[in-house]
Amino acid sequence: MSVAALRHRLASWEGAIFGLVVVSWVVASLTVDGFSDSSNLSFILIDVTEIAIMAITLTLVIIAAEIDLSVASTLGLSCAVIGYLWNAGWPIEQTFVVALCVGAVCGALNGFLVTKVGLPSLAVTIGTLALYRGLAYVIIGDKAIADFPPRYTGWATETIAGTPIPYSTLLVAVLAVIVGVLLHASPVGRAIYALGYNEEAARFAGVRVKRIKFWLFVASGVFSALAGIVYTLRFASARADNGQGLELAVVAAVLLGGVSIFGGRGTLPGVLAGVLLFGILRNALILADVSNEVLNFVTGVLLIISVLAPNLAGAIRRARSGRTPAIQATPAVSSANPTQ
Amino acid sequence: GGTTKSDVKASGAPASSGAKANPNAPIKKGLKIAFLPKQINNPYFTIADKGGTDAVKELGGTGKEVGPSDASASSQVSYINTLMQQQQDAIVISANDPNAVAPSLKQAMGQGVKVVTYDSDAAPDARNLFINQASAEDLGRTEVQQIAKQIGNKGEIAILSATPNATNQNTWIKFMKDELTKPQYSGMKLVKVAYGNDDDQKSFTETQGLLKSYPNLKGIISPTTVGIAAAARYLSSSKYKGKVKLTGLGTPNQMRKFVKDGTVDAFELWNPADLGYLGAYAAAAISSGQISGAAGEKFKAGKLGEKTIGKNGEVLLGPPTVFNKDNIDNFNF
Amino acid sequence: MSEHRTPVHPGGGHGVGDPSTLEAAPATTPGPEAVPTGGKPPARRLLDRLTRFRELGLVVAIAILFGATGAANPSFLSAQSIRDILLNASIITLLAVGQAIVIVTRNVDLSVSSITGLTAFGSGVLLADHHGLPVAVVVLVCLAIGAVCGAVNGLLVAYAKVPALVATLGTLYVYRGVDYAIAKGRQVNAADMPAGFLSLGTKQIAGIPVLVIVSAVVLVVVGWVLANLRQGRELYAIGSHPEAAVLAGIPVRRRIFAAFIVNGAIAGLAGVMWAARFGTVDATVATGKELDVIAAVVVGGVAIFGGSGTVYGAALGAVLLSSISSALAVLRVDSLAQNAINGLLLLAAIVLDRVLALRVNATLRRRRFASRRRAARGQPERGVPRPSTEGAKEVSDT
Amino acid sequence: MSDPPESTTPTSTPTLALVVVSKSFGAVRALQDVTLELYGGEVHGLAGENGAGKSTVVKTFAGVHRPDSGEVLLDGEPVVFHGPADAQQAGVAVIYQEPMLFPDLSVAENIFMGRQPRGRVGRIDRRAMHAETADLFRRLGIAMDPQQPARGLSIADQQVVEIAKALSRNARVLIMDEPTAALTGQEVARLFTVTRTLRDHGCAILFISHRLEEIFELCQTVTTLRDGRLIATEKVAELTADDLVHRMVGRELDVMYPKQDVRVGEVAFEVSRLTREGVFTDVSFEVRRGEIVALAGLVGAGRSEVARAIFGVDRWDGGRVTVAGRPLPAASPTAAMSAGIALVPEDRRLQGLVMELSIERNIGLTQLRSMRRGPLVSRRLERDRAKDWALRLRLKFARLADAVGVLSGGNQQKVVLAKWLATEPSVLIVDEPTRGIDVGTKAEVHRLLSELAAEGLAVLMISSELPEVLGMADRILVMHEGRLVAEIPASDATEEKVMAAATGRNGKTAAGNPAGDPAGNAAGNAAGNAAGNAQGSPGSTA
Ligand SMILES: Nc1ncnc2c1ncn2[C@@H]1O[C@H](COP(=O)(O)OP(=O)(O)OP(=O)(O)O)[C@@H](O)[C@H]1O
Ligand SMILES: Nc1ncnc2c1ncn2[C@@H]1O[C@H](COP(=O)(O)OP(=O)(O)OP(=O)(O)O)[C@@H](O)[C@H]1O
Ligand SMILES: [Mg+2]
Ligand SMILES: [Mg+2]
Repeated sequence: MSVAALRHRLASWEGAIFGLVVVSWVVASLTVDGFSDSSNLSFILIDVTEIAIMAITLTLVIIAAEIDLSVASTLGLSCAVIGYLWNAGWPIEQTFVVALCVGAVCGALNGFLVTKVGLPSLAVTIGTLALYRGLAYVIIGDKAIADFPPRYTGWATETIAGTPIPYSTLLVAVLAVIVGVLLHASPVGRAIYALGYNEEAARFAGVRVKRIKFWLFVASGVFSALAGIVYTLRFASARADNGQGLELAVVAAVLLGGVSIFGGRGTLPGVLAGVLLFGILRNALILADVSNEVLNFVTGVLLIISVLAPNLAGAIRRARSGRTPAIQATPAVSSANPTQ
Repeated sequence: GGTTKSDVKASGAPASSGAKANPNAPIKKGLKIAFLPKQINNPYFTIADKGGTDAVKELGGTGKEVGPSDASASSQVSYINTLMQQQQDAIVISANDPNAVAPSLKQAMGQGVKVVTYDSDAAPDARNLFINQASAEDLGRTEVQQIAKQIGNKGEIAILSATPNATNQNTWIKFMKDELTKPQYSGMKLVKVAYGNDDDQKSFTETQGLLKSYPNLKGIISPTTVGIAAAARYLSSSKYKGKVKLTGLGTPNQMRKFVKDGTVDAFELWNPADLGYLGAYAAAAISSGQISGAAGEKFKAGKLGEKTIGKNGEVLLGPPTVFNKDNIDNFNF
Repeated sequence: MSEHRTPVHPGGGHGVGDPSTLEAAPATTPGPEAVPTGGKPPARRLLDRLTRFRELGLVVAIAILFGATGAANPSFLSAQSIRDILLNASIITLLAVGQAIVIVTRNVDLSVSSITGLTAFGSGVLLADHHGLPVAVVVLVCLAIGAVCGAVNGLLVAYAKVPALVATLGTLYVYRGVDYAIAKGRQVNAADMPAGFLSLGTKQIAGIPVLVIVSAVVLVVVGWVLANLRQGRELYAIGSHPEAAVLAGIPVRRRIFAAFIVNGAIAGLAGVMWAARFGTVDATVATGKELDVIAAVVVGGVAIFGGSGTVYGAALGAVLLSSISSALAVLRVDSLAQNAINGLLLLAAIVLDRVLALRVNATLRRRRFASRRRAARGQPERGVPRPSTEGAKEVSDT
Repeated sequence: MSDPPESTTPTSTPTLALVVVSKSFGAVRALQDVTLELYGGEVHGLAGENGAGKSTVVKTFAGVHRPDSGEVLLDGEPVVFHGPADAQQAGVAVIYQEPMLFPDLSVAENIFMGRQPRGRVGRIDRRAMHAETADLFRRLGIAMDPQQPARGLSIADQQVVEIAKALSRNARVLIMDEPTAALTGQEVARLFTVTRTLRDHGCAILFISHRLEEIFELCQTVTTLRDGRLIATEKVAELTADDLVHRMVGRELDVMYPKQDVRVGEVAFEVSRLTREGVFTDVSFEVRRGEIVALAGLVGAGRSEVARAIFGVDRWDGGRVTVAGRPLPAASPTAAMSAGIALVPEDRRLQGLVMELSIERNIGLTQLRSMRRGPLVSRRLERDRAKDWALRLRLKFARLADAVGVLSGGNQQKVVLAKWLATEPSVLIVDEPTRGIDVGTKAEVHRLLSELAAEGLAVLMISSELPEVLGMADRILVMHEGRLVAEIPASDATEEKVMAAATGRNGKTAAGNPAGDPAGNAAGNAAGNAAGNAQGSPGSTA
């Protein structure tokens, strides 16, 4: 990579967020008791597992200029299905398979409504957010199913022998590598970026826009269901309200990672760094006995800064070089109105 | 093939601290005891935890309240982990989900942290003691008795609960239903259990719905402080005021207005500050080795006197107080 | 040419003559049918009706809902019940109206629920701790708090160019954090508030609850402004094509800023109303309501990508959604299934809306095709290929 | 007709002027020390190759850009326009190169946005607004309903609305950036008449066009830019077309229509009875290898739609398409691409390019599969191919990693061509391939098409420019109202014949326009007039 490109990379938000991860790690280690323990590292990593899993596919969905707010409800539905079937005496492995299938169906319904019926994904997934959560209640009602096999719950909470790395982080890493390569180096990834910026032009270039989007939603559903499996095992409890309200945290993590809400821009490593930053701050603040409201506050401020900082940096750079364009020199942003 | 449920044996016995208890051991100085409510900024828990931290201060230790702002099991787990990391001596917790917090609580116990649950229990093997605010059976039955008295043992009643999977609520409701099977209540009929999700507005709307869909409704039991306040508010401004009776669990400050204006005759509650207070004393006792958590052991609980550990490691706070027009001004919480 | 036109530039004297001189153009005068401005052709009228049907559809849906529920349980249609339903809807309607203003500009405000929570608690504390404070003052203070919160959003979005979804997701957390920090676990109960204030939540004028009247007034005022003032139409222009709006000389940033402020102030008002209605307020008031509000706006036919839709639609959407909840409670639907049914109906509403929109589009296409044909016949000179000229040949021969 | 240019006497101070203005975008120096003065009562032409900086001049006048150095003078006084609103306040009306309408609003609101006539309490008087719009349209001879939404208007209609908008402002300065690019003869003629009237009333006008004959016809003075630098400002009357081209390009020009004679091979693709309801009906033709077939017709005849259907972005309702003997499935661009079809679409901003992506990514987008190494995209291959084509098409760019959006219009069009030529298609469909392209590049594109045909490519060219059609095609197909009405071999094609068919005066005309229909006759007359106008104008005879 050339020096200019490197500097460019660093000036970007992804660069900044990696920097922030390091800085917050160092600061927390120095100032917060017990932060730098290896067991604490495991806690941080385990704590963000579900968010990370859902964020991986949500990144792709947002880069494709769509959004999926139903992820947390799909997670809940997946938990409910596992709980119901497990309670009914099914083998645990089969309940996982069914849960993943249910996740796929949830994603497919989102995908169908968005790509075939042509509804805006924000509206659709607000609707399915209520629907999938509601179905979870219909399935297991007010029950809380427990007594999952310790072998599996162990995997969800334990670390790889001799390291502070939890098994669940290994899972996240494997998924991230697969999806990351898909996004950043495969033809489909190229297509996702292109259609995120300009769907029409991508279609005219032979990209199967609808098909790709449909499968992205399916993937998002499957990953959310997977997060549901991890959630069920980690808390050894399957309830209809598992993961309620988590959707905004996942969206926040993805945006924090530098993905543009308008599509087309963002990287997976950036998002993972965003998730990690989220986890570190949360953990350090709790350890330091900072109250929860401050935590929310900090999350919100960080989210705003994540977009504000690059904007301001750009403005300052421009001001320093003495040029102040009356209007930001936006290179002819495609003005196509995405609605019909 | 695969692992099925029958392969997994549930272990129900409460965890015992193993070591032999020494009833005469002094309370250790400088104990670190943390209170982990279901949700912070919840007035009920704020009062309970205040009672708890005051007790810890009395005992010469340091107490604090930490917790999530959303009542979810998953965020409680991160707090358990950090409390373990901070090497607290004891955690006094009200579990959002008895099973979900169990693995981390066990892990904490494995590191020597004592775990006392209050208000809402965790899986018995994941804690040393449970401070029971009132026996579920007592509560469930007395609520039915209360409403029966107010409506003259006749008519339709409904229950306005919190969330569908709140453990304590569901146990109470179970006992209420059981109580209703007794012959003296043959004139009463439980028509519906509604859920207000411990959300003020939802509870309010649910109350409206109840009154509309059951025009002959005579009474409502709301065993949740949020629910009873919302229901009282609706009743007080509607034509049903005084005609449809309401009872349940509420705090005097919340309900004072409605008791005085005649919307509510009587309701009951234990004193949440005492609940926290007892939790703190129990935690201190077990951390100091005075008790091990076995049934029959006794410990001193400050102003509450001596308490005995019952079966399953439960310590009972005592019977709930019934509040009515005559006594409500004596309470301020 | 017309007395309505305001001069575009101050030095009117420099202006180029009246464009009526354009008549000098040696135009073949177009046939009368070529300029369809007079009586509307039937296709047009049908189209108008269909377009208006977007809102009409909601009215019909609401009517069906009431009819069906009322048939199953007549008490649903009693005066008390209708009043309750309208009261329940009034706050979410108010929020939907504010949200629609923002969504029309191709932005969104997720932080409304936190603003409402903040002012609900704020007004509760003010009234509980300062007895004798006039209610009007409290309302003004809350409007101001809401406007300030809205202004922060507006600054971030309009001036700092932070995408609205990101900025307001951030402030959703921030405002809620502030709310928690102020409340410190405190709950303000009905008993702490003056009866005069609480009676706002129950008082009726001519049988209509005061809160409903407040919402209706806000709705009508905002609706009128959006439809009839330049500033209002400019919001639509901005949402329809932001860059073109800049080039058209619209003060885009100022307008977006203003839209957020108004929405913030409305959310602030909603907070006061919340406190008056429910009497019990703590820091968690209205948590999670933002998605309900957006759902209402979308069901109400406001395009999520801006540029089209009305606040009346948004209000009807809010009424529909909250009546669904009330109806489900009355219909004795299993509590556990209510959530799912709610979601299903929400989806059904947007799918239906989409289908109707497609119908309208199809009519539009047919009409345009027809009128193009008509134009092509009536005005044959449109679209004649460009003839070559000497100049071009010169070049080509070089 | 109009007054001869000499009769107008420009005033002594320029109404609006740029004085030694420079403007850079990053490394690109779009303008360097450019001075340009617009006088009341004069139409000032601006000529230059793609990327010469013409639109940048326009945007500087319009207040969109602020100069890095130098100043803008209004009536001789320096002014700073902080935004388009300031410029509009000062009486400057601008027609931008790309139409900028609000799709959700009515045509009338588009025209009057921000200036709607108002009644009491500031309420917009819709009645007056619609009446004024109708009035305006009548004067411009446009048949359009003021209340119809702008969404779905063709590019030509959008341009017409833009023109109406600018004229409605009663501006002192009118700036038009390629207003005629999408227009047809008669519309251009009307625009010119109106422009001259404005000029005679003292308006200062800047006019940009790649069609030099238009500059000769309309302008009194012309300024030439090359690479952001001012080359000359001269009286049009003292200039020949050759002179102007020479100033723009800086070298002698290639032949404009370098059509080579090639041996026509077997049928490359065949369309039979293709129908899309309400759009086109029963279209059948074939194109052979090595052949360039032009598809001519009026705007709205349905040519683009036929192309889109063949390529699969639109669905067809009946008929079939065969490529090299094999039938093509409907509505699948992917299938069309693997069958060897390429489509250069008509709207490059919306359909041709992803403006925010880099040049190399855009060029590579069509060949994602063939650029794989293993399952992944090879960056090396991507870059090499992009570089090859950029050089071959003489693309003007700083770095291949730059976003396409910063390129000038003509260079963007080259990127679109590159991305499709890189797929090595056997059938190339080009829809208005030279719209908004300067003469030099146009000749290059023509040369390229002709070379490709010589190599055996089958080319279907949709064009609204008759000279291009006549100069390049082996065969000319003419569409009228969604039907194919004529096929004319190049050997006996004339403008008159093509126009006759396009306006429906052909013997084979589709039903619905029987012989003797007065409209049909009028069409013929109008077309004749238009041609006469253009040819008879003084500027174009050099
Ligand atoms: N916003 C921008 N950001 C970066 N570069 C720009 C921008 N606008 C224009 N340029 C560059 O400035 C140069 C001049 O562009 P301009 O659009 O003025 O050319 P033009 O003469 O209008 O060309 P055309 O005839 O193709 O429209 C080009 O090299 C272009 O790439
Ligand atoms: N049914 C329709 N409704 C609305 N607009 C239409 C319709 N059909 C075509 N148009 C518009 O009219 C324009 C011209 O139509 P079309 O593309 O079929 O004609 P064309 O012969 O290709 O003309 P051009 O010379 O512009 O390429 C299209 O770009 C499209 O935007
Ligand atoms: Mg240009
Ligand atoms: Mg076309």
